[in-house]
Amino acid sequence: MEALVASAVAVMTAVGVYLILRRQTFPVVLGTAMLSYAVNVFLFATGRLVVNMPPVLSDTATGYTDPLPQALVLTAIVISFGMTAVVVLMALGSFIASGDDGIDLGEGRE
Amino acid sequence: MIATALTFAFACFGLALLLNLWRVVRAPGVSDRVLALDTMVVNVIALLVLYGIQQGTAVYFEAAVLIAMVGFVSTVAYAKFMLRGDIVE
Amino acid sequence: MGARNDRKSLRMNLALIVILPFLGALLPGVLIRSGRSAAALGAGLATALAFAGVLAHLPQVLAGEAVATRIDWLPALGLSASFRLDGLAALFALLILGIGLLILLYARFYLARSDPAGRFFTYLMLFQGAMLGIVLSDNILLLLIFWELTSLSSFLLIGYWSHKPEARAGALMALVVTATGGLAMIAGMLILGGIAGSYEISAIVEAGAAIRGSSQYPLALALILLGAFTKSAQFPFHFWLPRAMAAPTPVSAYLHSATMVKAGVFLLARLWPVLSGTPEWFYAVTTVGLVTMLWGATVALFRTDLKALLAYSTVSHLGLIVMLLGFGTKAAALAAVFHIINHASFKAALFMGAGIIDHETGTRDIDLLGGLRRLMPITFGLATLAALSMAGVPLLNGFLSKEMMLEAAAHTPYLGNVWLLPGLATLGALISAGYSFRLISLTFLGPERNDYPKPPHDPGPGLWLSPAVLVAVVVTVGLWPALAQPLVSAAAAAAVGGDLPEVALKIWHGVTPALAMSGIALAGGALLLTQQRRLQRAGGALARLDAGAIYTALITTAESGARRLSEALHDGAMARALAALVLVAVAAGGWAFASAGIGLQTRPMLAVNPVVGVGWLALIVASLCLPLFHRDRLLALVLIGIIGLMVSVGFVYLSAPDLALTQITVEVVTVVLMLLALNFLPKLSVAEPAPRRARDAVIAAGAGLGIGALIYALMRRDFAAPTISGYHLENAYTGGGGTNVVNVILVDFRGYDTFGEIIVLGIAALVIYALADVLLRRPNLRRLMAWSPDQPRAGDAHPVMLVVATRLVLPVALMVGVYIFLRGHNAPGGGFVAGLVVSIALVMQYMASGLAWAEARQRFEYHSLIGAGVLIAGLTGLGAWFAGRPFLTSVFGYVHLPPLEKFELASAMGFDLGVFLTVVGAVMLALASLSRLSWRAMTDERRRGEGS
Amino acid sequence: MNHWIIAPVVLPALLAPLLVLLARNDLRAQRLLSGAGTVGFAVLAGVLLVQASAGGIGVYRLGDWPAPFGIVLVADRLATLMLGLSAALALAVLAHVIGTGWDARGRHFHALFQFQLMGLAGAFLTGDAFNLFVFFEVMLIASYGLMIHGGGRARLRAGVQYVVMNLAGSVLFLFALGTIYAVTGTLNMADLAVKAAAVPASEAGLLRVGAVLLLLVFAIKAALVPLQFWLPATYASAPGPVAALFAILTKVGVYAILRMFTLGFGVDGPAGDIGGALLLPAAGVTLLLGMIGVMGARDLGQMAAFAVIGSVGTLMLGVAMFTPAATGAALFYLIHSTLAAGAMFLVADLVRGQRGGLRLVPGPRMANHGLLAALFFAVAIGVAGMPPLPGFLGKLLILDAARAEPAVWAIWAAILVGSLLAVAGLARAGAALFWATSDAAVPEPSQPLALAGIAGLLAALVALTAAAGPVSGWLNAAAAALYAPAPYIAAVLGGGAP
Amino acid sequence: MRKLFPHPQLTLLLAVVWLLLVNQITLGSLVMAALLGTAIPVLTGPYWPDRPRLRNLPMIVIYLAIVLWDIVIANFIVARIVLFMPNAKLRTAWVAVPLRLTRPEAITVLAATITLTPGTISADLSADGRTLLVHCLHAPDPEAVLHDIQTRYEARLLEIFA
Amino acid sequence: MVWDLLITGFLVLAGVFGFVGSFGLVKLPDPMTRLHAPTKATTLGVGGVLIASMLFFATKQGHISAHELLITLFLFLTAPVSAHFLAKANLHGDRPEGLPQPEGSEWATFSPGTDTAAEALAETGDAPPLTPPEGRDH
Ligand code: NA
Ligand code: NA
Repeated sequence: MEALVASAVAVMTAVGVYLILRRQTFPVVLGTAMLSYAVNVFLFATGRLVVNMPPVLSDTATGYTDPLPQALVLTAIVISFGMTAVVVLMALGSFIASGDDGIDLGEGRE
Repeated sequence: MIATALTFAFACFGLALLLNLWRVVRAPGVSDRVLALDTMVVNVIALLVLYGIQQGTAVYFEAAVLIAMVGFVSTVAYAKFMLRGDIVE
Repeated sequence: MGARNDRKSLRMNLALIVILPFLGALLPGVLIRSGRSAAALGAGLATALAFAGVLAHLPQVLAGEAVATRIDWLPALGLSASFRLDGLAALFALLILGIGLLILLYARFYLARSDPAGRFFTYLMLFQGAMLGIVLSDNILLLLIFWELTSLSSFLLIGYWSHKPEARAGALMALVVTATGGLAMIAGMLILGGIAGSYEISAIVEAGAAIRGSSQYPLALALILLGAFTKSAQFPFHFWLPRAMAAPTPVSAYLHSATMVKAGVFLLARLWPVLSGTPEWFYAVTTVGLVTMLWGATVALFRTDLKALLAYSTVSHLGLIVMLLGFGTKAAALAAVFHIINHASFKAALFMGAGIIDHETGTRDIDLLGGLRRLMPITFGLATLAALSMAGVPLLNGFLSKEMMLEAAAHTPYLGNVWLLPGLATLGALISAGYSFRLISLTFLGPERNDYPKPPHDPGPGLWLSPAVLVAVVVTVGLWPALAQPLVSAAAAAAVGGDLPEVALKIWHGVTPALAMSGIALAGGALLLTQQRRLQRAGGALARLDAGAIYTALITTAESGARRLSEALHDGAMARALAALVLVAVAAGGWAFASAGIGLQTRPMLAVNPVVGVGWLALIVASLCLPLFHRDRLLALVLIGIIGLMVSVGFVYLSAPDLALTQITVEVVTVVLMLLALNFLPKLSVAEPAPRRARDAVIAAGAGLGIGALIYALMRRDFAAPTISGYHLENAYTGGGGTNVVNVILVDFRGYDTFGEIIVLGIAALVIYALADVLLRRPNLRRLMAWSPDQPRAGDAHPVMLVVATRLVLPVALMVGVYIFLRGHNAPGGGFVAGLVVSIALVMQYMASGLAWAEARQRFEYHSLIGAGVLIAGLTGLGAWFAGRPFLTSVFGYVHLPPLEKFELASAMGFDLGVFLTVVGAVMLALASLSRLSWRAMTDERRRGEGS
Repeated sequence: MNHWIIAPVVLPALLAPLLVLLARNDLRAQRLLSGAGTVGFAVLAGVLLVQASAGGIGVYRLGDWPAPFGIVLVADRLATLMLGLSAALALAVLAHVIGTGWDARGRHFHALFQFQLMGLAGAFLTGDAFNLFVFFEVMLIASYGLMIHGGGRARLRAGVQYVVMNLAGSVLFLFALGTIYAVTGTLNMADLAVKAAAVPASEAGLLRVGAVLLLLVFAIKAALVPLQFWLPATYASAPGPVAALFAILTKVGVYAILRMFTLGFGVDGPAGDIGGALLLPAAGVTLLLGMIGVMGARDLGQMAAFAVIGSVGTLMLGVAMFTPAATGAALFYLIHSTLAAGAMFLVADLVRGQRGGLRLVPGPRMANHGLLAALFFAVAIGVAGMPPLPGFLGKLLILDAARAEPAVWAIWAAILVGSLLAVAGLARAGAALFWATSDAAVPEPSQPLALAGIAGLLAALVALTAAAGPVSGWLNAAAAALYAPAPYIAAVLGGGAP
Repeated sequence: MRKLFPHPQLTLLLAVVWLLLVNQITLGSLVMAALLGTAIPVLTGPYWPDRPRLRNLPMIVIYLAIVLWDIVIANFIVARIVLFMPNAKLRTAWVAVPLRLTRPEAITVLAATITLTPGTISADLSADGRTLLVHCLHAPDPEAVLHDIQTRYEARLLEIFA
Repeated sequence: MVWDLLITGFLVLAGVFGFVGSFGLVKLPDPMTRLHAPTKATTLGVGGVLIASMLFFATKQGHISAHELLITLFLFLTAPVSAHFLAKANLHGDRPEGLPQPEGSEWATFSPGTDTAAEALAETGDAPPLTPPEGRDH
């Protein structure tokens, strides 16, 4: 399982990195979304992997997974959601204001 | 007996998921892929419920409920986008 | 007791003397509305006071005592405001202030009514203060500060007539050259201080032997000399000085006679006991001085602009002084000090004279002048006396110090040759006489002309008074050199650090080699004058040789090189910035890891079942499709949807239901947002060249491998120390009142994080709203209205089935939201997910029935929801203050109302309510803002009849 | 419990939603509330600064949970210094914003401004590594809003880059925090100090990876080469007063490096060498590249932005030595460079307001030309690190502290050459903007408040020069405390609150 | 009373949903169900401008039973086609169903029913809302499909949404 | 035992239909026909799983679980809507040959400016207002 998770994180990271290196805003935004998936899984996995031991206290539970990384990931998800929303709209704004959605600043700026 | 049936169901829905994946990779257009995603969502719900049965816990139901709701919304959103471009108008 | 104090109080504190010019700098600015005279008077008053202050200390100083004062400033550095007035300092201070007074007077009449006189006097006073600071500093760091200040204030002065391009260029050049030297000097001074263990000059002087013996001495010497030479316009850094002549004449007169350029000379004199006496010193300083003297004099011979001629002559005379200091003998040092006074007096007078001529005739070009002796007799008299002094004609002060120079040169072997220095020194004096005679001859002698740009006549006394005073000094000292003896001796004694050979200043020393050399020089000078024409033809090319041009080329190249480098690097290519980050992260991470290594893996792997494998495959395949298919943007979003789904399911499987709920709900809102934006954006990304894609793929693979390996290594081993989350599991129920530990961490243990997080969300919405608002204004609005869909649009904006279905879904979803909210503390869920669920239900209304319809039914303004949410969360946290507990301390309890079951009430729920409201407000505000854009874009479209 | 410590976070955090809730359509009310709030923020910062000066380390346990299990705030000298500096800058910026009417050019300026203050306060005061992330994000997202305030093509495009770069940084931040947590099992900085020191050799490699990634995150914020690419366009395109406020944002990166690498990882710990090894060369190159940018810039906005990079390089040279003396010197320079850069952007904004642009070409003579020229000259002196403003002293302090370094000559050369480039560039800019004017005059805007803001910053710089001795003594004590973290650790992890 | 219960049927539905969600029937959950069942319709009132009046409860039950049965059958039919019929033999067809139903809610229920039942999908509605477009997976006789839809479902819905 | 059989039966049936739904998605020849399989079979498949789950928890763990009903209801409510939309999307992409014409009208998808909800609802007196929401500026 660890290998699966690690390879998934690796692939998502690689895809995210590849996308943020594109030259238009939209794929870059997709790339940041991919990277946040990757990092969320990464952060989650730092609590080590456990199956069927959710961190919900009960008398019958045999053990619990580490709840702290989960809380951290939740915070991270929410924050990256806010950030994504902002960057999406900024990309749109940049497109509307400048007529193309390239991400480079290019020549001839005022 | 139930265990065997569970395994069978797992296998069926797992295969279904693979088929969906195939359709995602090889499809003539986006609408087919959206359909594949929509189907995937439903298959995943089934898998989650199966997993709940297997583990004897109901703790995964909320996830299933939300996935159902959310899968619908995104399918509609994709479709509306294909139709109108503007999903809120 | 009283008497002593009284006497002492008459003597001004040195720090106050230094501050006076700076205070004086404020006056002109304040007084300028009362006219030039008031401004000059204000400045003059401060100068005069400072002058008097120095004079008051003079008896003591001439007696060989030094006056000192010291205020600790930055002890950690060894920087103190230490001032010390010894003979050398007094000599310079009197020159600076005395000539300063004359310059102020002269400038008052020189400046035109249209010149901003307030600024002029302010700059001049700043400069004066900086100069005074240099000469009075007893701490080299303090000296450095004033040193840099002279560079800055002279920049302002030289560029005063800023409308002239040559003034701007000259100011920039002077600043850059002197600043270069200044910066080098900083390093040199730091080395000195390091060896001496103190930055106090007195301490450094004491450590002279140690310094000269240090291995760092040559470096320190080179750096300090660089500072001194640039400031004193020594070859090859002399080129800035002639260009600084673009300044108004009073400035030239001040900077280039008594002050700015003398700062370097002063420094050499100041550090003479520390640095001199070594072969390095001798050859470096003497050679540079000698070359400068000859080169400056030679160029001066060919200049036709009066001020340029004087400027090169200044260069030459500074070379002379520097050369004397380089000799390293006390006699030569004495000569140097004496020549400093003499040069200051005749050169200031000459500059002022040149200014008068320029002022009255409208030109400074000696080719256009001549024959002025009758038209401007006063000027003629003054300038001629000063110029003859410069030529070294007996009975004027220039002669005396030149004699001493020649005498010193005559006794100084150079490179083992006893004739070399005397010969070259005589040559220098000869040329000096030559250009001095030429100046007099071409300006004043010869026939009167009728083509002067302005009819020449002598100016009023306001202009000639100052040079007259200086010429009086020239003559007086020339005739009675003994009058200058005390000051010169005291100064020289201070410079050489102690006892001085008994050298009396007098006109007649008997028949000495120097006398012969002097005679040769004067005769040769006269001969040069007669050979004018021939000389000009031969030397024209030489005169055009200009280090300044090299400098200009250099600086232009540096500037354009800097621009090219900087712009090439910062050309706004995003990918470069990101690639740099990724590559550095991979490389640095690899280095950090490799430099320490890792132990064995300690945790066994979890088993995998086939269905999980399928999920993994789906995730991997969808991810890998993304780089392949991403150009079709809608498809990319669908793929992202699949990845998000699989990640959520993975979270469920790996015991993280809360994460799954959050991930899946956030995901759909994100997709909706992206679709809203994609409506406007191109639906297809541009294709990029294969090499670029391949390169990026390599970078991406590196990053993926790195991160994958890292997380794999982390997962396969245990914590090095017990994790703090054990405490959370133990105390969630007893201390936090909830069984869903993740939620208790979110709203309690780490509620503060969550507080920050909802604020992020709230801000995001505000930013989006504000941005949408900007986009809805001109000029963006015009573009927005001109936008039209880039793909064919189907009919049917609000299909019936969706409208009906979503209206049923809304209340049910709200119910689900409430349910998830309430159970969050004890089971997966909570305010955040609940907020998203409710938002999604509302979004469905927008999608089904449209913005207008949904907004018309909106009960609460989304802004208010955000505000209220953050406030509720914050105030819940603050509530704890009233119980004397920290922010966000929670309370909970179990309520039992008889017929009902026991239920829990926790303050954390109030906090979670805040979270809930913020989330709903933020998500909806963001979506509504985005939707509004397309609404505006489409109303126009509708008017045109719905596309096709 | 000393509630003063949380107050600088809570005040803007509650004021901002109030602004949104009650005053979002009333600019006057916004100004009043925002102004009062910022003054209040400054007062709170002052109180904390005074408290920290007494030498105590204030600890605030949020939610009343013991450290390291809950989140703690820690007010020591360094934190309160940064807080005070932020407050000083914020006051000047706000005066400028109100004085020039920048806040009327878009929505929600004041709410975003207050949130920005909240983010800064939170980042400086927190004693928890993950909470630092959260407040970085608060700070950043508010800065996104401020950065694109008023819109415009160049600003939006640069804004996208700014956001994307920081998103990448946030991802890296989480990778780093995850790694650190996975090794040490803690997030509390003081606890991390204890646990990192005890990390066995078998885990040291992983901890070092976490540390190095964290260093990169902070290096992005600080705009260290080669992570500086985002800064020039961002600062040059942001509204003037916002760029001025951003002068403190780069310093947050510097602060975080100091905090994490003196306390969190410990200079003697298994990850202790990382900061120095990587930072020193990077800082030198940053300094030179920044100043080369100053030398070559085509407009004043760019030039000011490159000057920020250059000053960060100088500052980082001081930090990278990781000795108490060098850190004290760096802190001195930090105060100076923050205020000077802020003032530079504010002056540039006034100039832009009248000239319409900042290209270094002859333009119309401005109405209050002389005054602006004088302000520019003063501020340029500050930015170039020339006397009498305190940058010169700061540089001398750093140069002096570098004596003990093996790379002393390289450090000296970098700083001195950098200064020369800055002087040359700034002088050229001043000459182009204020000396080479055409005669077309521009009507004079009445902006006394904006001028007061700049004057305030300059006054602060002058005061810093005058009080260099005591200030540097204070800073050296702050620096010394960083290298002797035992009291900090004891205050955080020890029993009750002090 | 109307203000408090703008939509009694919805109230009831929501109360049931709540009980399904909390998965228990206790006094507490009943109280909560009642509270929410009351509050949410009031809150969402504006989104329900026009409430369909459902009559004829027995007919609703019959209709549901028929549909449920048809769904099961539909699935067997579709399964057979998918698994065993070669694509070449597939006789797809489009059918335009003229509607007698006018209420949007009724049309929606009909369309949903058609989609869930044998081999048909309601693909579109005409612009005037009077014709439904149905796609048949395998319909050698499209007229029969039309007939089925009209008699089996639409007629009953007409009675329900009177 | 009976319960076990029943649960097993539901599970098997569910598995089969679940598979069929996705198989159809791959096998059927064009986008319109592909729509049929998942909307019916997969929905029923998941329904079967849910019923099995209800039975399982009721009989094995002794607590009546009604969550599943909720999910089932929801899926049955939404699946037709999704299918309807995707069908419209297919139509929009490429108008099929042999499409019948509605009497006196045009299919909404091909009819610019149409708002079937608005028109359908207009008869009941509540058309969505088509005025821009500018007035409600926040
Ligand atoms: Na959270
Ligand atoms: Na708490």
